[in-house]
Amino acid sequence: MNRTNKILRYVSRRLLQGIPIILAIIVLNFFLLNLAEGDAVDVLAGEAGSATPEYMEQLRAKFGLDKPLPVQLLVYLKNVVTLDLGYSFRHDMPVSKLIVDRFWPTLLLMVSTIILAVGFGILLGLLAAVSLNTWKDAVITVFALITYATPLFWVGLMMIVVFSLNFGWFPTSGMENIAAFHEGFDRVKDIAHHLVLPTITLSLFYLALYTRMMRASMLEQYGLDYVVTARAKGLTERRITFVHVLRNALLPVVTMAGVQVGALIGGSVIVESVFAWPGLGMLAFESLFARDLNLLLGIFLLSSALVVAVNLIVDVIYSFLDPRIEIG
Amino acid sequence: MTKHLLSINDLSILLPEGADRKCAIDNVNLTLNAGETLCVVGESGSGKSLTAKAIMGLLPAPHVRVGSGSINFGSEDLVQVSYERLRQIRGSEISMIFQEPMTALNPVMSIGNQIDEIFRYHASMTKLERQGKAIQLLKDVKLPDPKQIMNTFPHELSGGQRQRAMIAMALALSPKILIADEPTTALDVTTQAQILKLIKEMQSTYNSGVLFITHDFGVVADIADRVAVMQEGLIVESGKVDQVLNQPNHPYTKSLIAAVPSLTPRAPRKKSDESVIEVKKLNKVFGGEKSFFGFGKSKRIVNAVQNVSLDLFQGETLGIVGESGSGKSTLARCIIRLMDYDDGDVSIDGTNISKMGRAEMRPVRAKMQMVFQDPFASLNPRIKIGNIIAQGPLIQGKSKSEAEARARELLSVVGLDSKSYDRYPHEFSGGQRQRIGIARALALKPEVLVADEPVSALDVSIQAQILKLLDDIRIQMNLSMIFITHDLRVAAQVCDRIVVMRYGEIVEVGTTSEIFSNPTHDYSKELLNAVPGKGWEKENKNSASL
Amino acid sequence: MIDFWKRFSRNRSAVFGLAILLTVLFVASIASLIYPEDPFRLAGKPLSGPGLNGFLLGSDSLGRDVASGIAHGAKTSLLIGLIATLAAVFIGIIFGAFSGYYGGRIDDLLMRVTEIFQTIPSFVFAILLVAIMKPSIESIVIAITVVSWPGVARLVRAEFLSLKNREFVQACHTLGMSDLRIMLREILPNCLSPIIVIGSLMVATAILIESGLAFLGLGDPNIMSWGFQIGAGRTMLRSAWWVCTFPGIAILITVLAINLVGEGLNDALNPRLRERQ
Amino acid sequence: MKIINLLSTAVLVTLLSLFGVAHAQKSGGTMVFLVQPEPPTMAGYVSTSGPIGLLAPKIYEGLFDYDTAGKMIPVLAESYEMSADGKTVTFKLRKGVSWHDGKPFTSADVQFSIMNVLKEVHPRGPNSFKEVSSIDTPDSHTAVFNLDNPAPYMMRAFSAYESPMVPKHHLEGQDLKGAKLGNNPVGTGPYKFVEWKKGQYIRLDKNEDYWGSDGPYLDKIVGRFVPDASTRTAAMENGEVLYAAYNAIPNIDAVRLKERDDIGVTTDGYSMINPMALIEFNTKEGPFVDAAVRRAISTAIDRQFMIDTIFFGYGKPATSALSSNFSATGLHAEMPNYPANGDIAAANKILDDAGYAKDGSGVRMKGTFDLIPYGEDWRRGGEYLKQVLGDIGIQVELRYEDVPTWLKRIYHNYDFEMNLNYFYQLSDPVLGVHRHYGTNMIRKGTHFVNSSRYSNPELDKLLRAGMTQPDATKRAAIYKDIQTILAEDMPVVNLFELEFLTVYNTKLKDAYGSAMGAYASFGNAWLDD
Repeated sequence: MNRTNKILRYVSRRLLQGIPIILAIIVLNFFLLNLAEGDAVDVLAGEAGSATPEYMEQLRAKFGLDKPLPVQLLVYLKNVVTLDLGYSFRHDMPVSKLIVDRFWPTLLLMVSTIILAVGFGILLGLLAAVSLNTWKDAVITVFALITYATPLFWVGLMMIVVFSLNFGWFPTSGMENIAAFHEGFDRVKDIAHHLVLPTITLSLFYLALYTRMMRASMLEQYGLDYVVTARAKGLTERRITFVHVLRNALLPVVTMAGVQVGALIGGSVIVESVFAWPGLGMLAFESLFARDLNLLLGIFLLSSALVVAVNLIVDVIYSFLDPRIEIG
Repeated sequence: MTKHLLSINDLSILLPEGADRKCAIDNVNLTLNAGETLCVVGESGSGKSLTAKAIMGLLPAPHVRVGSGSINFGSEDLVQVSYERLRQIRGSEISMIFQEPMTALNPVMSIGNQIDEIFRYHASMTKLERQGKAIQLLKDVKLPDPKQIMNTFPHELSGGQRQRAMIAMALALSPKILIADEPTTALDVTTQAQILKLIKEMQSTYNSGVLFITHDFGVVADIADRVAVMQEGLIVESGKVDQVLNQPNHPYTKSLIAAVPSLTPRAPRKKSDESVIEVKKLNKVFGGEKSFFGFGKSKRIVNAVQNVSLDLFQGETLGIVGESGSGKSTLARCIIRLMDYDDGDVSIDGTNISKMGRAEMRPVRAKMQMVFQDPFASLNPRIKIGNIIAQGPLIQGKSKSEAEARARELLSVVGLDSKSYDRYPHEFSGGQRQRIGIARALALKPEVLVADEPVSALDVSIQAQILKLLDDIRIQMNLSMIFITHDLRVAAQVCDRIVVMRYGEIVEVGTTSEIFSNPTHDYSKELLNAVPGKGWEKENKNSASL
Repeated sequence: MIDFWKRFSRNRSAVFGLAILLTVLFVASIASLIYPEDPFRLAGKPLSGPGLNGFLLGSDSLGRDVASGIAHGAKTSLLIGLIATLAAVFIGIIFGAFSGYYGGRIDDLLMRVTEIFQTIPSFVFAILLVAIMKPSIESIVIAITVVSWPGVARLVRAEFLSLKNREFVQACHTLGMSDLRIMLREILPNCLSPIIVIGSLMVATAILIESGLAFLGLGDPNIMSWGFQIGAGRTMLRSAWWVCTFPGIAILITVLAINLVGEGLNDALNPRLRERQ
Repeated sequence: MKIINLLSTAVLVTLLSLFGVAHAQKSGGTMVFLVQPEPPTMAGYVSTSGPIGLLAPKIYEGLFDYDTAGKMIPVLAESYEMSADGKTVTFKLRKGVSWHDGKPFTSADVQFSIMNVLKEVHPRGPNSFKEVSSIDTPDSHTAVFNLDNPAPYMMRAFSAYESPMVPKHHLEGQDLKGAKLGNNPVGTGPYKFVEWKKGQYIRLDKNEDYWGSDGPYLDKIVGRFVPDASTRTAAMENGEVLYAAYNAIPNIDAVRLKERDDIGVTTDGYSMINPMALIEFNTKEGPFVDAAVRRAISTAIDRQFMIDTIFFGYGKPATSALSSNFSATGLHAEMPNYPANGDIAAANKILDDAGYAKDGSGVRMKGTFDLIPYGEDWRRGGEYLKQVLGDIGIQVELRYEDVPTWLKRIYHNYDFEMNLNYFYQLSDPVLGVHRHYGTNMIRKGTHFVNSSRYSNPELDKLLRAGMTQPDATKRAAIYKDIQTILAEDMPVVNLFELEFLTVYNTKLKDAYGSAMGAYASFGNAWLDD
């Protein structure tokens, strides 16, 4: 197929374009982190209680932290080129293993949040636009504004108080019931049960953005000529809304979703913290304060690669939604 | 009284409060019969489009609504019928085509689906039947390879093809009435001729009544059986096409018709041999640059201007005519160095300016000024009129008071009140803005004025005034002018010589009268033949000229 | 201006938002008058509920007045939002303007840089910046700026791209106007409306980011802000709800108000919407 | 030759008496407890990091444990004999103990653990075993420690947390820091390491082959990581976790939860830790080089207020450089300049007398005050202290940086003026207090030592004497002198003795009977439902 070929070529070109960006991010963060006082050895020694300077020097030599910065960077980059993300100073484990362990929970939370936020955002935005200037519109608009303006951790803590403690519907935190160690389908159910509150909390913030965007987008589309044409063709308002306007109105929302995914990866630090969700955000947070350079760079590498990939996927989806966009 | 297909009786449409007048249309009466084409003609704001929309119940509610009157279609009054009934009528018994087919079609739905919808909502047919019918329709409107077209999206078609698809859609269920709202305004002249022909053919096939909204008397002459002329919401005159066009009664009709430029070229003027601008082998290619990191896709290459050479003689008006995409605007922008070109030379007063840097160019700039097409886009909305005009002299080193004096003087030259000095552009009408644009260009006392479609966005009566103004100042200031237009009527009245362009190349150069009376190139002939109202013109050799 | 106010005031919720915002500004400006003491001052019995022991909104665990903190914090929070936004808008305009106006390689280069900052997970990056610069008002402002400017740059670039080919800009070229002047005097004023709208929303976002950073313990320990109050009170949410609830509400209504005003500005300034009404 | 023989029956009696009535222990169940924060590794032999302490002693064991009265409980050693000169200690090791991988535990493991591991890489090991020159292993169940000098304090450092016994066959010849054992611990303890889900939990399962005659009773114990304090409280309330030590539940919530029937709160189990909140001063440069200023600061602080408002009543105002917990051994003495409720007037007078005049806005001097980056409580402390210092004319800016920056600033660059901190004084001043004041403890780059760079030859002499003096009365006299000097020079202002809280679900029984508290093995813990 010509189109498939074109898309493949486009994808590989975009991925190539992403590489210098990701490298730049690594180099930038490498130097930023080295600007900071203290290194991983200081933290380890500090936590350990005490350690002799000689022992700390040994550790630095072992981690390669005694070499000049450019050398450290080159060694790191060389390893990255061979897809070796190095060793976490703090965890004594390969970075790739640590990250992969945290990647799936991150992805799970991210995907469920996006689905919930985008799905409901579209629904509410559509409803608000269709019932423009009625009480429904007002309620949805106010709801969206309030969820946007409420600090995330506040919502999270309140969710726990109300739904875990008062109603007992959901567990307070974590990803699975670790007293039970479920297997198979029970485990899936258990994880889904744990996923509910963090997903709702995180998606409430983004839900507001999508709702407002969808509403505005719908209204804008309603004003366009092709809607008049559709009416002149004698189509029902239902079809005009759901077939003609909806699809066009979705386009900017899809673009926005692509941009938000990037923000989501980092933005979930607070939700991960509140719900003890084992995601990359918290890992990054912890490794920053532990000066676990390799680990933090690894997370930056993975998450920026993820952003590049998601943006690419969004663009490909976009090209299917909007035939005007030609890929390749 | 014979039974009309459609009769509009005493129809008034109310505008929202705060609008400049109470009624968009006031007490309008119109009738339309089967097989007949009724042209409603008028300038912008005359209410002609709203009349058409009112028939379909497509007024932008709730702001604009029918105040009184009736629209009788068969035994029903379209003002009173239920929404559901109106919906049934739309698309099946009365259908409509619009001015801009690009925006009137849903950009993300295939042509096939957009036609298919009509059948799905108005007729019970199987999928296969619907498909067959749709392909047949596309064939009827003479679209090439209809099966293929079914799967294409609007942006993949040319303007003319899109309008054909629109027409196919409108005619899908053999409507009794076809309403065409300026269907050819956005199209090139040759395409326009084809679409008009198609509408005529379709009409005779289906015996529909056609309500045709237009501002162009040429088009009226070509297509109408009867004409209604509208002015500010009122029908000032109506009648058979011959009668209205050739023996108009109402002064407004008369003035409109008088303002239509004649196709007969103006009297040739004394020609100077002194060349002001000399263009040699100019080439301009769009696209093809590589991006910074070399990863970017190489863009499609368009040869916008190819190997163009021409001279502009002192005191003459050189017309550059061509359809959209012919490269005429690009050429003009290259000549005055608004765009860099790939190779070739441009000389002004014998000085080659093609290699000049920014600083060197600055004094030269004053010699060549430009008047732009869009009176709304060509003035910075955030700057006062006086400052807009005074800007040029200031930049060229004049003192503040000199620049202001010059600006005030020019305001009166272009016929504007000196109070305009402290106003902002949005307070002016299109024609007034175009005057301001001209004043700005004249502020630097240029030798050459490049006018890029200066009147194509204006109503015909305003157009005549602006053309007259340009002509006056050309004489008054001894200007040489490059005049870019797609409208051969305008070209005939303004230009001394004409350059015909197509696909970035000059196909023919000659004096206006040569080109009009004896075009040599096939394309020039085609262009001339496509000018609407040509027949009417022939009958009225002596019609008003400027 | 009158015209603008007329359009703006047509949106009732925007006027409501503006009223709230003005109230917040008013409280911020008279904070030192109504609460002349240092808001960190121990003012009475710790953990007094709202209305008790002379505390309008209660006191925190050290006996500091929550109401005084909110009044003084309003100044900080708004200032952080405003300065960070102005800085981000400034950088965004420079990047976007040069990128959109000159195009080509300059555009490529500047946009790649912008992409770098858009690709980094922004909140983690903000945390990183604050952490290595030491938590202080300045570092928080810098961090918020660094993660917010790319959005402005993209917007300004898009505006410049569409405006630079407008005929009035071309007319300036024919007059021999310098590029800088064209950018600053001709194009920039014409894209101020969307910049004002995005800027107003960024103020709200900045306040939220500041509170998020404070939640993670990255606030300035010497300056009273809403984020600080929430960070200090969050563990007491269950026992002394007022300590972080009132600052939370302050953030909520301020962000809400700014958003309403932003939407009102959007309606009033966006010509496309205007034409449709 | 003095022989101390601890019979296992006697131990059992002690244990039973500790819990009052003997319960009928039930077997089974999973005990989830909070570990905060997540440990870097589980190498308790290289790090005394708190969270490692919560987990590693369930897997590794020491030679002895200590009951709450401070008595030694035999664990891997059944008994010990000390020679009269105190220079030879012979340990009889328990027989029939095997590592979790099935290999037997022998004296070679003890020798290796002390000489090659603890003395080398353990943070406090080099101190605790400073005098041990060699260990002989006449047979596989006898270990003879040869000491250069008597070291009475060493006998208090044999717990699983302080000195875990590690498997020689897993570590010999390896880089101790990077060994696989760190993430996959193999010990002799009642629980075996099963799984570590980073960011979520560490799971330990019952060691079916445990040497003890009774216990462990629990099938599994799981250490869970929950970063947010409010969520931790919620999880405790919801019964998702059953045990939370070291203030994992904030005091304010603990006070509230205490009222519930199903939740208990205790301050027991921290006597071996002995934490003390304090302010370190830079005595070499900056505004606080004058001891008078430091005395004034100590005088001004309302210690009881800090305890009441920040720690909700848990804690004891410090009255000298030593914790009052050392009263049991007679080492603690009350000192002046430590008013529990603060005395602003007196403090101002000290400063006036020392010639520090207030300027127009009431400021005598300015400075920067660093805060230990270990949580909100310390920020609150800093905020309070800033106000108090302001009252006596000392205007300070608070500085709150992240852990590595702070460590570097205080212990490497000495780029600070005053620093809020807390130290573990541990089970003996030699282990926990000397490091703060001795001239030999001014060690650039070593954490939690003498960062004030306070150096007093007279004090150094006393510290040395206190280390080796075996006689309790004489020793008490030495420490009284030490405390007197420190109350005068005040290189460090002790604030208050922290009382850490343990919050637990009452379902959980017999969680520990050890002085090590949460750092003990949980070998006898069981769940009552």
